[in-house]
Amino acid sequence: MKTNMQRRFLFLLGKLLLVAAVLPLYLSGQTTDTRAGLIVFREKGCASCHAVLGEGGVLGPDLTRTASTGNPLELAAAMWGHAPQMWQRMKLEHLELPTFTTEEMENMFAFLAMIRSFDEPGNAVVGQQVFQAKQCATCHSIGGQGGDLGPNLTTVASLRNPVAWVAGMWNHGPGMVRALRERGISFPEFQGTEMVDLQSYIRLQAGAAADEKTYLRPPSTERGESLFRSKQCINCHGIDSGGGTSGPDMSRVVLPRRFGEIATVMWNHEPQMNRLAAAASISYPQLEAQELADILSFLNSLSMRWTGSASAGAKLFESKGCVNCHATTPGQQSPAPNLGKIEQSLTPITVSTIMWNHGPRMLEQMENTSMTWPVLTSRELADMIVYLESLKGRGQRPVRSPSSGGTP
Amino acid sequence: MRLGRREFITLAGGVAGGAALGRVSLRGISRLNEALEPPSALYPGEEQWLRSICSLCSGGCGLKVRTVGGRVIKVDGNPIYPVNRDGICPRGQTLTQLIYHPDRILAPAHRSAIDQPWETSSWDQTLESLASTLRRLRGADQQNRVLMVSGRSRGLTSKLCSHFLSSYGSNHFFELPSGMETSQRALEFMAGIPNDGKAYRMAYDLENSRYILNFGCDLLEGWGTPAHTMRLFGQWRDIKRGRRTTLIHFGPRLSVTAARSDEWVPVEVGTLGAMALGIAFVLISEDLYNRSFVESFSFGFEDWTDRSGQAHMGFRRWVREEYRLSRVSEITGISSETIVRIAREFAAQPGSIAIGPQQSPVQPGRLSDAMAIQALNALVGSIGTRGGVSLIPEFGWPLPVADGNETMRTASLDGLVAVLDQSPEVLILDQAAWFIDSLDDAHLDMLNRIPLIVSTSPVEDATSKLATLLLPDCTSLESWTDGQSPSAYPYDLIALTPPVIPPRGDSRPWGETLLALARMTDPALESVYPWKDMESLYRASANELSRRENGYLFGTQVDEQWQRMLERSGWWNPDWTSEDEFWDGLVNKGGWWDPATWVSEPQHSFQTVSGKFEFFSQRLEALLREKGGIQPGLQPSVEWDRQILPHHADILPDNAPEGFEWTLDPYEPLVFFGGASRQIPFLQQITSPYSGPRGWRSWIEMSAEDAHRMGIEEDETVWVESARSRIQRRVRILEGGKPGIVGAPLGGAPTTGRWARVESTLAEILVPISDPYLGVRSHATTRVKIYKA
Amino acid sequence: MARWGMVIDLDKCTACQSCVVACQVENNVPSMTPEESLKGRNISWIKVVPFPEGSFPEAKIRFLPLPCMHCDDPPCVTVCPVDATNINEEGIVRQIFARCIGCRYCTTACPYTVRYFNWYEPIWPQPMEQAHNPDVSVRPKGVVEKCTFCHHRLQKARANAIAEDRAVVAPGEYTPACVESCGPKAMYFGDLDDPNSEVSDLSRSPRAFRLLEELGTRPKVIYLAEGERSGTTG
Amino acid sequence: MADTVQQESQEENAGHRNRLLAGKAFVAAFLLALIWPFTPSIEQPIQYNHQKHIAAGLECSNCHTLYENSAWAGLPTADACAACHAEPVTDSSEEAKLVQMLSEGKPLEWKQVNRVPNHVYFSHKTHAVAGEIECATCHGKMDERTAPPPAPFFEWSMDNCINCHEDRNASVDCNACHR
Repeated sequence: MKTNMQRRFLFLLGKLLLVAAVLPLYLSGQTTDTRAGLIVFREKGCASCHAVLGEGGVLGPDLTRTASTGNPLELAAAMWGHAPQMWQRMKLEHLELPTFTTEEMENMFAFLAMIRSFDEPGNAVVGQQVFQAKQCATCHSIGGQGGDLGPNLTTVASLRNPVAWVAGMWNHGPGMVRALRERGISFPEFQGTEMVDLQSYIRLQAGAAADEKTYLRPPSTERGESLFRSKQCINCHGIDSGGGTSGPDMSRVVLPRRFGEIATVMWNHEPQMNRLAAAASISYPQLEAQELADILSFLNSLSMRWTGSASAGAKLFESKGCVNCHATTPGQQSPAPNLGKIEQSLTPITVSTIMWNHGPRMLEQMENTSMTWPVLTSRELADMIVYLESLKGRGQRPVRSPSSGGTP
Repeated sequence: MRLGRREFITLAGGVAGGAALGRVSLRGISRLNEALEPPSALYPGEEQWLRSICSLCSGGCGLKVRTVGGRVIKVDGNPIYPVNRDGICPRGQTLTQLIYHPDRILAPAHRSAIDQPWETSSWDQTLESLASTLRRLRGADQQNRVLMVSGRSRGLTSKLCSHFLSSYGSNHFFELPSGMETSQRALEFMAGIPNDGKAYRMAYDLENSRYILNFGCDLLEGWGTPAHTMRLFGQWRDIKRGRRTTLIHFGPRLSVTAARSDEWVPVEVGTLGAMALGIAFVLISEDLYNRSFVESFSFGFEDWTDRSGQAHMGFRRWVREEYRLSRVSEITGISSETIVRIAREFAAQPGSIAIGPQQSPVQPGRLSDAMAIQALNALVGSIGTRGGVSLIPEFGWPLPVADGNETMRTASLDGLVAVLDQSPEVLILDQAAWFIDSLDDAHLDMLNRIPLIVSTSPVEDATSKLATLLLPDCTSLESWTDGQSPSAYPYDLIALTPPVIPPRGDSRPWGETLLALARMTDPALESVYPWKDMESLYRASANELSRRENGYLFGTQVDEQWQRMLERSGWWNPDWTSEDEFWDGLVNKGGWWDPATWVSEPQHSFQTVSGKFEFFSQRLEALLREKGGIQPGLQPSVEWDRQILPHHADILPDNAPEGFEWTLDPYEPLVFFGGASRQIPFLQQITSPYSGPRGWRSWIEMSAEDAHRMGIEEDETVWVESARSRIQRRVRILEGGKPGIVGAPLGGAPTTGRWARVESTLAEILVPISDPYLGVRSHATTRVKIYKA
Repeated sequence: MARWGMVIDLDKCTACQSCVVACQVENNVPSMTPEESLKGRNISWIKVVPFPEGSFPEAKIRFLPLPCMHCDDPPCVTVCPVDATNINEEGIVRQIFARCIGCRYCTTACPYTVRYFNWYEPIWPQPMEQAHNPDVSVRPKGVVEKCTFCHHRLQKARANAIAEDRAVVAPGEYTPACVESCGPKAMYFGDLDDPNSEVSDLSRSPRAFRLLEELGTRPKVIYLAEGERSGTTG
Repeated sequence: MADTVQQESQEENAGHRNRLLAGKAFVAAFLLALIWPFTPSIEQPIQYNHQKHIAAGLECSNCHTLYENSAWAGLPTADACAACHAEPVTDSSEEAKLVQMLSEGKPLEWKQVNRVPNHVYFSHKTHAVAGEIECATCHGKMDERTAPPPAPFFEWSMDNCINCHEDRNASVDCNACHR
């Protein structure tokens, strides 16, 4: 039996090493509904333990404040890793374990990805420090105090979205750079949530002027993709090696997960970008706030992709002990289900669904045989999925899903 | 055969009996019933479920109304109305009894004097008689002899009332106090509001509060919006929400709120401020207060020196020196241990809030107490935070008129009595039964001297009894009705519903009557209000609202959470793209609201002189100077500081001669809150949950201990005598009540209509108390003696 | 077959008596004249009963909304000589007005005193009877009446279910008027035999108790005692 | 004394006679009531011809609008009639009467023919939709009626209800019908 398996292993390895490792297996192709995801999240009882954006239960972690991006793979890995602990806690609290359909899981993942890209209200105290450190008051006035070279910041206090705020700055970028140079002030770069904090401070200073609220409409990834081209971003920034090369390939850049933070990164590169664009005689792109939001949504969706290596997955299958219970050859008997027989196409979402619905039984059996629950990093989970999927001898799947998470 | 009377009856009985028995086919006893019973009504008609809004108090809960064949059968809470979501208070339930009340006023009427019979007349005639008086006064430049008292404090009709008065030229518009006035004034003095001409209101985020110190608010007896408060109460104790919210009640009377709180702290009458300062003492002495808030965002906590170099006492030293536990314990009658324990619990977690005091025609709600209570919120940093208190802009229904302002609204009884002294000629009482309840006989005499009193009541009540002109309003189910964020509610909200049934008889929505009155009085007024009816006015107002780019139409709780998430991060997904769509959505869903109104980031910018939260309110100081509270040239001193800093002052004037050993604590029971609803039988039957279904007359509540000592039995009639007068009341014995305290409900039997009953009003014996700062006078806590009748 | 029951969380009850009025409006219960009312003769299928406990200052008042308990072993049914009151297979104890002869044995037998006799012809001053609920009988003088768990609502819900080809009434489709009106959501209603229903879940709570259980009546109205105040110091 | 006795006995006799009289009257009335044809005829404001209307293609639900979704069947309002008969479409004298009433704005006060006993809950929806019982089962063949029925077709007695319920395996629980 072992030799048989080994032979099969070697055969597969050889075959797989030739296959490109890029096998993104995100969504099954149907469009996801983030709002439906919220309903799933509430009705399955997730909300009674997990908060999102500070609202909800306190037993589990706030899902918008944990590390990692909204990438489904990372979510699936996190869920996999913590499942036994979660089940135990739920049992303790007399909570019923809900089951999910793939569609429900998919909508919930989309929902979680979306809210994880949302900015949280800033901290005005930090904002004040930023305001002072960056010498904003030299040029801008707020609440009647400060310079008058730049626009009065009271007028932008109504902007509730950091993206709208950055868009305003972006459009005045070249002028601002010039003015700063003339005064010998260094170009202000921002870290992390500083921009959001600053905005929060401005709102407080503006007093009643901040009671007016202007928002952005939920952004569209599709519109963002076409804007990325029409605004000539693509001329410098490639996507999957297509497009210009003077800027970084946006499909390879690791962007922060929140819109405000992505916008901040963009602002920080403004002088450099401006210079390079001028050199390539590309006119400085003026961006409406909504347009910028759409573009950021598109960029954010790029981080929803993932890759895995079947060969690494094959090794993990053995080293994590999966092989002890699960057979992979069709027709073969094993104590746990034969994983070669799974009809469903495997993605982080289907894997999470299967794991959630059958996991408690698996855990029980493992405890009976004194085995430990295998913990997988997201990388390992990716490899494992690609490996298991390859057992079916299926070919490559579309590179990017038509609907990505990360957009509201 | 001679048939005498007796024989005839015998015979007839025999025939009837025999025939009846014959009719009974011996198959089922039901036929007997049928034979004896009147036939059931014709088929009842089509069943519909419609939306409306309750108008029985200013809370304006959303309603779901069942009609069958055009008759209103049942009223319930509207599940998507954010304020009450499904639940409803007992008052709202009785709209059916109000609509079909036998004493409904169904046509305009007038009489020459209050002892003369009513004559019904057409709307045009009746309105013209009022319009001609208004014209005459305007011609003689005596517009201020017209005054209006209104029970609707929110919504477009209320706005129209005060605006109409202003356009006409009168300054006298009085409205029902919301109960929050004093707390709000205290917060305005200490936290400040922008001086931008906009309206601001105080809001509590009680949904997210975790530990509530309730200083005397009758939370479960009509405070705020009854159905909303009840919903909150259920949420505080909902195990599924995780940690239970603790509610501590301070007050001398064993009210329903006291009985249902987690802990009742029966402080002595008038010592709420002292209690708050005692808790502040513990927070400060044990270093439990929120250091980061107090140090960075407050003023007057530590000793300070003003520009003239004068040293002032800081709140810290003030409390540590003046409100030591032993003293507070002595004033309040509460043990030091209790105060310390509560203070520690209060400071232990975020989401703590102190609310109160309540202000009403019978509750003084003094400013000094209110400031002490707001100081507690500052000490735990609960100003403008989740679960805390905040001042938020009030939007409400816009009145789309070109010019003119609203007349200043006043809720002060004092101010009103002052105007009554100036021989007014026209008094319009609009849903103002509450107002009559708070008047004593001397005041009523003043009213009787007014030549023209107009009542808009849809049913015979205390106002129609005084009036010589009736312009009957209809109930909210019979007209277009609006709603607006009720007092203390933390979100912006606008609601609108079309009529559920046509107005009964010839009654008319008051808003439409006002529009007609404007047309008839003066072409100048007509041009200000060009709308032919309320629907077109609502339409114009809604168009203005639709251009405000925020908020959502009413939806489910999922929608609510979804929208809040989007909005907190700066996204907004509009439910409408045009004015027409907004209008359709507004009417179909029942309203619009902004579930993200509540400050999402702590409110640490204060519109005060110092730009910080002021334990020592410089605005109050300026006000006192203006009022001449301090003599010119006199230097500020510590004695002066005493008046500005939150402090305790004895409430009861020394009006208690020998034998006046009880303290009468008046209150408004849920069913009579705001003074209305006395005519509703179902409400009369449930006046107090203490003593089961009874009602139709006023009572006093006496502790079992006192009753036993006096040999007074349940339901016995006693005299209640104060320094002013004496009245009779029945006694309800309250097990566990605080000895020496006598609870007395405002309201009671109807004063008019078929169930009218003569009772002396409580106001007769109450000794008024004025707040030294605000000048607000209320009939309040009074020393009385009680003896058997 | 469902077994309908009610859970009342005394911890959440605010004693507002909304349930009392909701019931009266829904079920065409007449309001008495002030004179009769003052004698305590109101008919009220559900009433809120105060239970004062302890003396000042440790006083507590518990308020107990008291509808018919719809006992599984109802004493009232056993004593009825004409089968005018019975318990159906879904556990609802009903009064058949057409059969009732007014002997009042049942009112005496009921340990919860939730049965009411009509001493008078019901009177609604004109035009209050316009608001009558056509789904509910107007009881004549001389019969006993009581809470029905708003049985007519079940009849309608079931008709809807059958018309839509559903075998059973869905959870939440049938709710008595008192439960529907409850502001603090202190009242729950549903199928006690459905292990997943909210009521059966709550009925297993350690706070759950039934009134006068020792009589063996097996009530289907279950109360939840007041919860513990959370978080003292720290 | 004797006089008094005599008088008493006379009165006693009179009382006896009276009782006898009442008894006879009772028996006579009882017998009469038993054989008396119980047909209280109901007169409608318009002699509506069901046959003609049904032949013309009208459905029951056109006039009895509620029967499919409520407890009640519903009776046509003047507006419903006016939809076709605002102007005369035939030379029928009943139609002329209707047109006259419509033009005067008088409401159509139909009299209810079928009436379930008190304290009984009867739902058209349950019977006609859920139970799929033909209208004709209880109302007779309306498509053959040229005048409004003067009396119920079905006798609304508990026995009749129970019989039918038993036949169709419907609930015979008291609570299923009694309200």
